[in-house]
Amino acid sequence: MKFLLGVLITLGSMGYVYADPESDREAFVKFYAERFANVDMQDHKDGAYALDKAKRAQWLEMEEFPPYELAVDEGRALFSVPFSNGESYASCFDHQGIGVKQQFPKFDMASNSVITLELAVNQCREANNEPVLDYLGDEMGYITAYMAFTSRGEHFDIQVPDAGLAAYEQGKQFFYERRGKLDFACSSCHMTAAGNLLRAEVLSASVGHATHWPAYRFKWEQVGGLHKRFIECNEQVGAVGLAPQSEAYRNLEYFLTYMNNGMELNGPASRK
Amino acid sequence: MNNLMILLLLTLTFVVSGCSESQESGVAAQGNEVQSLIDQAIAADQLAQQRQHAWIITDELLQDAITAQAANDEVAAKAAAERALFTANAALAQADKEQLAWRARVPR
Amino acid sequence: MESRPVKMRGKVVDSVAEIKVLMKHPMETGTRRDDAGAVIPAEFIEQVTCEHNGNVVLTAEWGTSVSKNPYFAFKVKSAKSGDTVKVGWTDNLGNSSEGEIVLK
Amino acid sequence: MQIQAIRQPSRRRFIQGLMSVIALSALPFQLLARSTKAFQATKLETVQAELFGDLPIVDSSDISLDIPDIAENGAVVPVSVSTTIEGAEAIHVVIEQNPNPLSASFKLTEFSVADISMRVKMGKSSVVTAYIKTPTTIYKTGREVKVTIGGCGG
Repeated sequence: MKFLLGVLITLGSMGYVYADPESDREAFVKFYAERFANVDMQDHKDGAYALDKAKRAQWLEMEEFPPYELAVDEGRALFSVPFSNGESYASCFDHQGIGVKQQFPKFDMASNSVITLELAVNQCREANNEPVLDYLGDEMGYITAYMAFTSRGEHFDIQVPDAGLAAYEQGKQFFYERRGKLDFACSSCHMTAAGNLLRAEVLSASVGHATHWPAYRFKWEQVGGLHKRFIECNEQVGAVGLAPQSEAYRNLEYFLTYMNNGMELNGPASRK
Repeated sequence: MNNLMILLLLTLTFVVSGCSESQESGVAAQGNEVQSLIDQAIAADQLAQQRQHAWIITDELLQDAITAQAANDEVAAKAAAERALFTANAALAQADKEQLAWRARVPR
Repeated sequence: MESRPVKMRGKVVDSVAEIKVLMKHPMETGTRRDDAGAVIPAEFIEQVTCEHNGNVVLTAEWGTSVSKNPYFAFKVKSAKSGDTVKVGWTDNLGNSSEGEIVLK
Repeated sequence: MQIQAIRQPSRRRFIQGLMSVIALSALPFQLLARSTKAFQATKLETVQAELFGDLPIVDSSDISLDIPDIAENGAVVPVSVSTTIEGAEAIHVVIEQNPNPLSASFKLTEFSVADISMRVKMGKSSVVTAYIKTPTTIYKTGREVKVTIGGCGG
């Protein structure tokens, strides 16, 4: 038995060539198409609210006048305030930063790393020698909420150039690796157990996990980014959360958003 | 593979030292044994953090060990330090296992 | 004190105005503690006054269990487009704010 | 000696009582109108006594109380109350297991429709009751709302 295991491992690690992202995504989407045959793929952009009628009704009640609207208004105001050098966010992004969230995260050849919207916002500030914003703070939430709001209706079309394959692969590994005392991977809850109940939580499908950030979660009582959610998920399985915008989380967001290619953006969103 | 060995060895020592109270002489001997357990646990936990596989419980147990040690409650400090080392090594074993195990979960 | 907007939306259906309001307010109960463990003092809206074309049509008194950034919806009779609806609040610290819309 | 000691504190209490009456009357009248005691009450019976005196309280099916069975999040529970009962002059929302059960009171006029919506905080699972006040009778309807701890715990 031991010998067989040894052969398998050597064969596996030697012969493994990176599966190309597109075939990964097709298999990923197929999994959810089969698991939720009666749910339209685009509906997964509403997460658990696409899977549970009672929760959806309560969520629609919130959407009557969602609390994230206050964040979008603050963001719209902050977005247009010029930096001390006269420049503004508009000068750092395509189309003056309006309707561009679907371009992120993107792989940056120069720095050989994944650039998320939050990172791009702080890089823009640094380029105009303004102090960077706290990734878990309100202001970053307001700005990205406004930028997400202007991108509603767009669709993800994330690219993975050859140089970006390693980052994509690391994100993929993080998604499928078990971690923490509870020994769960993202896929344990959001694939294997997707649609089931975990206490009062309906486990949502990862095919809609990147579309609606930042999100106003009632638990946080503020708008928070995807990495704040990564930290919380990790901690819930007993793993130590990583820093927001750390390389591991940026690669995870890169993989996850690629898996959401074609999905419609509907951020910012309200969640529980 | 060797981490699994440490794990096995550790559980053994954990059991053995638990039931046969060794007649070590003097509190000092016990004191630095606790300190070495704490140092080992910290080292293993830092390694787990570098591999992004650290567990929250290890930090909590380390805090317990250090506070117990400060209150020179050697027995409690030793128990907490041993458990911290155990969970830190379990996290490392998890990281080793997952190095390959994750591929099997990727849908084809 | 930073601006605390009162966002409002309204539409007239069969001469009844359906008004929706979202107010920016922390609504602290006075029993919560901040990360450093210090008690966050109570700060919550106590009184809300709703006016239609200048006369009071509804008043509300709120306790500490109204959610943060309160949402509130009410309806006013015999309304038509062009009317104004104003909603104002005062809190236990004496702060206040208000919002106003013209019905379409 | 013993009696002397007892009389001493009662005089101090009398003076304190005097002081508080003076302080209270200094408050602007409008603030007094707020039924503070009802909002500070910790027991349902006190809330009812403060708000309704001894008016009869009866169940009614003419009140629509729209609130979820399981709250997504105890911090933001959507609740809507509407009624067709004649003579409705006030709507009160009471969350019985909250530290202070009385959550909100709405004083209606002949220009307002007896139909309000809001979002309330619930400390734990509880019966939520809507009371409709009319000059002679109080009508009520209530529902059990479950509040769960978020996340997967563990």
